[in-house]
Amino acid sequence: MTDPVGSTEETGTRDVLTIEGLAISFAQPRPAVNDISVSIRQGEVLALVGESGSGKSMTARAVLGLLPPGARASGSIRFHDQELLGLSERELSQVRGRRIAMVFQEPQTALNPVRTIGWQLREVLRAHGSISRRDARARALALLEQVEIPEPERRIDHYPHQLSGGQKQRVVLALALANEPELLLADEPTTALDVTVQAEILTLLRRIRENTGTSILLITHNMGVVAEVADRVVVLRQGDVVESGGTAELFRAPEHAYTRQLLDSVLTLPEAGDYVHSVPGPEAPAEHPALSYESVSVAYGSSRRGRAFPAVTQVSLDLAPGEVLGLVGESGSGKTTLGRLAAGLVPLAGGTVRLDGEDLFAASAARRRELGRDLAFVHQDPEASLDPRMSVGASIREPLDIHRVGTPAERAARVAELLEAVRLPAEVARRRPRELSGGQRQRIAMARALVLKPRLMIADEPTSALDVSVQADVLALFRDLQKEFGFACVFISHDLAVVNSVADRVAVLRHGEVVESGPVAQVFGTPSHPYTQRLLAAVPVPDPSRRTTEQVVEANRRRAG
Amino acid sequence: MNVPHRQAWLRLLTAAVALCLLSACTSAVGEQARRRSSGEPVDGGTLRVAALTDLIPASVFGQSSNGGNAVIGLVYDSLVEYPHDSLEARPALATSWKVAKDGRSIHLELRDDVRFHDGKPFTSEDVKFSIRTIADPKWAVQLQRTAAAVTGFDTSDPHAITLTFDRPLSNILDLLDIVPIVDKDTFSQVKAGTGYNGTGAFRFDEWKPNSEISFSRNDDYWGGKPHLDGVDVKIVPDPQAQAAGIRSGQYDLLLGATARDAETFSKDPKYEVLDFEGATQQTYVGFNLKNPDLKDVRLRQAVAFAVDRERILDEVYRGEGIAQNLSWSPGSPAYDEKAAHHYDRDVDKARELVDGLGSVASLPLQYIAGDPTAEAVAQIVQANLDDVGITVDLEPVEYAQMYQRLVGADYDGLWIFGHTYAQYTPATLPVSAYPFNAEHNASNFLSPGYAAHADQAWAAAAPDGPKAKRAYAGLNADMVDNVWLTDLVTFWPRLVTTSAIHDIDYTKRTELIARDAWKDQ
Amino acid sequence: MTTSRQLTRPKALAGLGLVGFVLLLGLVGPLLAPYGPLEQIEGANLVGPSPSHWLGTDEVNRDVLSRTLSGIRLDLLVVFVAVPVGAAIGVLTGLLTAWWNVADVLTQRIFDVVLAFPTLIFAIALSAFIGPGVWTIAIVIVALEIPVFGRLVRTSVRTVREMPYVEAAQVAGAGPLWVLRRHVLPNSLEPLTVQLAVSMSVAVFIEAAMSFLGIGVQAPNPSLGSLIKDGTTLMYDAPFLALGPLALVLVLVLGLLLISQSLSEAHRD
Amino acid sequence: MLSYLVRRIPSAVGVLFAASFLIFLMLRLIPGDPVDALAGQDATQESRDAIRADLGLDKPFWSQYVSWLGGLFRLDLGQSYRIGGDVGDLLRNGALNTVVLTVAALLIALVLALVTSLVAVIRDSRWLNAALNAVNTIGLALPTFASGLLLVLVFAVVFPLLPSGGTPPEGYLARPDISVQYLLLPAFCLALPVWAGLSRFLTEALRSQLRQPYITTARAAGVSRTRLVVRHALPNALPSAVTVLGIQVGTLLGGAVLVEQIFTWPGLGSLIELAISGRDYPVVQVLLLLSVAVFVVTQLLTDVLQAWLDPRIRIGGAR
Repeated sequence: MTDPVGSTEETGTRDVLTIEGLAISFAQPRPAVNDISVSIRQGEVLALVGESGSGKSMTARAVLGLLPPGARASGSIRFHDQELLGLSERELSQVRGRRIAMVFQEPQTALNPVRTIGWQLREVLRAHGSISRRDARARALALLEQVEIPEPERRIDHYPHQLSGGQKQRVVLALALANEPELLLADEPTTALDVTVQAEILTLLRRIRENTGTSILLITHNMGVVAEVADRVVVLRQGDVVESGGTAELFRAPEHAYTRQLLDSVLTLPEAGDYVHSVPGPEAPAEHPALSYESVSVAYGSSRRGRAFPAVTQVSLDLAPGEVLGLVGESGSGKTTLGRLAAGLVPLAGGTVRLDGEDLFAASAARRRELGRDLAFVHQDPEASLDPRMSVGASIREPLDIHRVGTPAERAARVAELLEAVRLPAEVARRRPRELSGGQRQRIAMARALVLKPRLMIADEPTSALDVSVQADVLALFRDLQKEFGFACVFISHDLAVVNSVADRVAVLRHGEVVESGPVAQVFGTPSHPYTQRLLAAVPVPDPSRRTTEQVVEANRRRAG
Repeated sequence: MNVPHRQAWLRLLTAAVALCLLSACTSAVGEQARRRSSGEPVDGGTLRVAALTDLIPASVFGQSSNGGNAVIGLVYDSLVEYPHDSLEARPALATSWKVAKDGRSIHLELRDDVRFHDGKPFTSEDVKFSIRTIADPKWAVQLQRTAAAVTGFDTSDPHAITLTFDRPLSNILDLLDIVPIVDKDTFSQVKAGTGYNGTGAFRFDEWKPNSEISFSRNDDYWGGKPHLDGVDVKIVPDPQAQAAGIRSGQYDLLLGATARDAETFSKDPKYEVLDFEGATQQTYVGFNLKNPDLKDVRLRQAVAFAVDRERILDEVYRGEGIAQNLSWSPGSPAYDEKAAHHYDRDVDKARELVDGLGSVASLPLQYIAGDPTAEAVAQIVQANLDDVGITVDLEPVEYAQMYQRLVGADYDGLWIFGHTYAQYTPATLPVSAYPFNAEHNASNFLSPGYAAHADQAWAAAAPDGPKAKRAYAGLNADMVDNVWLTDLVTFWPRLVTTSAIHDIDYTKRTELIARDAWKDQ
Repeated sequence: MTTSRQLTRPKALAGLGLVGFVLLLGLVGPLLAPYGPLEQIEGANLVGPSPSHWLGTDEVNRDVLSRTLSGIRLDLLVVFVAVPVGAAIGVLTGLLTAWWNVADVLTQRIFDVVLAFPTLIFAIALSAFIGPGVWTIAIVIVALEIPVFGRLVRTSVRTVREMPYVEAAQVAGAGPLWVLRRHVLPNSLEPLTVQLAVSMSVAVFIEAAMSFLGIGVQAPNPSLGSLIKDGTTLMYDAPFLALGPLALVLVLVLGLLLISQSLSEAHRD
Repeated sequence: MLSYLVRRIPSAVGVLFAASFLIFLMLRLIPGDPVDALAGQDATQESRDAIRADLGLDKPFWSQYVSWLGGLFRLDLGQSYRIGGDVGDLLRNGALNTVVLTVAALLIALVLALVTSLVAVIRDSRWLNAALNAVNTIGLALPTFASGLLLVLVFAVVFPLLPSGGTPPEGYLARPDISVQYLLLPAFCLALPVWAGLSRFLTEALRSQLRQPYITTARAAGVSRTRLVVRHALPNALPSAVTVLGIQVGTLLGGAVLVEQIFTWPGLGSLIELAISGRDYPVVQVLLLLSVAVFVVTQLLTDVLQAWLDPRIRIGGAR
């Protein structure tokens, strides 16, 4: 594929950036870019879509010469008529920021933590020509206004840690826009943000393009985001272009199997007004719920020093045996805290937590350990949830070892059994966690959680670190396991669609309180609380014909104002 | 703030520092190096002295230290003075003196033109106070017994004094040479190290503990205005640093050069090495008789025979000294060549003595920690003793504690240390020096015979008369027979100066004298 | 596992080679030495390097090469015995206090106080207490390493106990001993090995500095530090004396530094 | 930030108190009676008792400790047993010399470390890195006394350019040009390991800062490498470097004992040796406590400096 994709279709506008036959190789073995050709037209939003290892980020970095050390790029990257590949650092710095700017995924770390916002904006302005202090400040204020930061006069002297995640990402955008670039490379600019904030940033991006005519190369894995903002889409897989085309056509009639797979693995939410089927749920309530929160509260910080603030306030929820309860909410909503509370990992400030009717926090340490046999915990981060120094088999076996269940041979058999249950080959038992992929590690974590045949599982964002297609697999596995083993589960996720696909009931949390709970189809289908409605509305829908976020943002703004 | 600006500022600073260092400023080293001349004494200049050990005000008269001795030599005068190489006393603050026939009193005429540095005139009361001070055990002065024997002070004439003793004192002139004449009124400053009011050629200016002691010329000195403007005594505790310092032109005079350094400097025309052969000191091996093994004289004799004094003299003291087992120099009335070499190395004899003892337990040998000379001597002694079947364990002890153990007579077994006082009237050694004091010595050796001989020597009217000589012979025999200690080497101070320094003197008690000294300009 | 892999990097190999070289010299050297370390050779006073005395002889006529070879052993003792002993005690106290909060605050304060003394001042004070000698060096090093390792372990216990895999084990019912043995200790190993190598190089310095100040190894016994000190007191007359031992100290410290650097670099990557 | 500092003070004071007690106790456990050293051979029991009473050693342990602490609060450090005179006076001169030496060394180390690590990171050339790395490692591996003697040998004896030791004869201020020359060798010798350690750390810290996303942000905006390093990475690397420097101050004091000996620099290092060997308790305990105080204050200063350099601590997490 050497033909720049789609470059000749519309001749009216000219190409700003043309990438031809780009290949990137590394000294260390890691996913490389084989052959990518892409071009972007004036004022266009082009989405580069792919899962991890597809080479989408490397392609963007190669444009500005920001490849990691040891990477070698070949092919051609032309900006207008200037070849960018092979430019010296000095020549590149003339292009960077001034003509092509870039925005990164993680706003938490993309800003210099020890400099004020204003300083960082001035610094970027000064990188391309001298400008007086006063002019720089005025321009910085204008930029902050442009990215719609409230109270720019005050914010300009703030440090990054004093801003929220969404505000930080706006500042990062302001930095990128400071020198009026013709092309903006945006690398997963909304991935780390909550859905409602994501919607705002996407709207902002669109508005910037409309106001300034800047071309935007948007890198993302989220088909919903693509559908929301992109004019054209290029799908990448393992360093090659798989398919490309106009957003609407591509979503309507994907040609390539991989594109179809990507679109299929996107989870959807019930549409408003969809038929609300009554969830049968667990019949005949058992004498005790598997887990019950009775007006529990949790405080963070030390109450001794009087600086405690509430993380969870007065939450009451019940979980019947064999039921899956989804906890959803944005960051800081207290959903993770609730999960950890059930595992006894955070101190209780008030209320009662009962496991199978027994007061967890009143139990002795030994009794709690006993209760642990019936409880399992799956952590969000597959990187850290397995001891790097233990073999996978030993990790799965550990709970058996702790409780001295069976003979070594029986334990080994159980490990093999579980590996099979999570659909991994038996030989994986001998490997170390770091030899496995994220999806595999999460399966192992699940296997470990199931080894003692628990009656209750706490799963804290078990799929949020995974690629979409992997996530779909893991969720399918989870559903199967749950059916097979019949455990009750608290399933925590920020992703409404994920919860929708696995949970029987759902509780929506906000600022440590439950705003709404009930059967999934009911809550997501006919949300009664305005917050739930807003959450649902902010989720980008993978359908280019229904771009909804603009209205959500408008609604938000009106409410805030 | 702009980066280019800051860089420029940095560059400017660097340039300024470099310039300052390279050209505009004087070199600290260059400033020290003076050109050489010769001939008549010239006035001016400061003598820069490197001293090994600092003044310790609490024991300035007792324990000798380079710093303390410099204070005594420069600031104070004594009534009479021995030249460093003889026992012929010369007038100092006393113009003449006469010992009574019975040896129980002395009358001294004092100078009437002498004033202390603070202007107070010097009188016979000051003499009385000074001798009384030395007699106070608090100062732990070795001649304390002699001073305490002075019981009567006739101070009716401010410019003459008669001292009467409770017993004949053959070494009274030793005492008068050693006792510095101090001022009663300002004496409280002495112990704090804040003021030293004397009559000497230099005034005490300031003591910075552990760092330096500075002196300036006393223009009203009764012996005539000194040539030097002042003296700066720097405390340089490391001999090697002293050697490096004189080479780099920081010092004019070293009080603590090692024998090896002195040897090196003596071959270099840019330096002079001054030998003060009369101010002898001794290095010895002592035995604490409280140690059950060392109670047996045969073991002590075996040690005395085993040590290789010639080797120690040659290799450690670079041949400048005398290898002998007694302390007297050939010029001393008590010198006996045969006795002094009684214990010349005889390995066979030593082995024989050891064999006669049966088994010998391993013994501790203590020496001054951190003193390379003492350490070398100790290691040679250890090897020598090993050759004859005596095992010793070396045990370094800090100087202050070493001295404390000497005073308290509680060494663990053998020890190596230095002593002096053999350069004075022979009676001074057995009645004063801690290792030899017949009444109470560091070895815990007590013998009526030895005490009697010491007493006879002390009472002898003429230090070199026949009566005295008989007592000396007795003392020598005691020392040879009983060997509570055995000398290794008798040596003398070797001061290293640059060749620009002239007429430096040293007292018998190793006090620095600079009243006639001058420096090439 | 990872540690052994890190040790095969070229930098680590060089370090291991240097340390191994000194180790070998210390173990085998004295057997090959031409003279005894304390043997005084008649007439050979401060002789310069020659075929019969490769590194010359010292002030009391001993062969410096033989003394140097024998002196290595003391440094090896300090490096490979005193440091690990201190480290072991420190690790134990760190584990106990950090996990069970047994006198945690008190122990931390004591550690603070011990670490508050500059090493050498601490050594001087201690030597006044128990007298100079090999034991003093050993005690100083052990006493210093206890808080160093105690703190390190404490920090790493606090980090590891927050890890999800520890939580998973705890939720499954693992007791503290189980977690310490199975998770905390193995996962603290890397910083501990880095610190061990650093502490070992520091120990060589402490030995040398204490011997230099006269509160370490005492005559006539040789150690690298005391040999350097002997050499430096005669620097003008016999500059050759200190060269051999000085080179060995450099080699030993350099080797340990290279090992610790490559371990921590690997740790960081 | 102030409350942050205030919170640290009680533990610092606690350390000081614990240290004062430990020191006081340890010194009294040391074998050897100071009275023996002071009283002469022929001293009577009465005069020994008088000396003991004079020193206050006849009182019970606790009352001695309390009266010593009380004296400290009144800045009365007591009287030296052996050396003689007021301990405060004894210390003043030595303290000045030690402070001048260590501060000079600290400045030299700091400036050299900043310059070398900045140059190394900005240039990032292979041979320069290798050379600096080699110099660094040697600086770390060379014992202080070896480097000190080497410096004396080369710059004072073979090429007599600088004094071999001692303090400036006319004080530090009378002739600053001379003073600098006296200070140069000992301060550099003392600075060498600190410089090596610090520059190594700072280089690493700068390199790891350069791998941070915010640097990529700035780089993508076209900021030049020199500015990236000096203006962006350095302020972020400094807080942790300050911690390392704080630890190095302890090393510096320990090293000062050696350097003072080699360069016959009359500071507290030589005084402490003298005082300990002479069982001069009043001097020793003040010196030991002083070294602990320096450490504690350094820690506090480090924390304050860190807070000042890092707005996340200074301003707190309030949004």
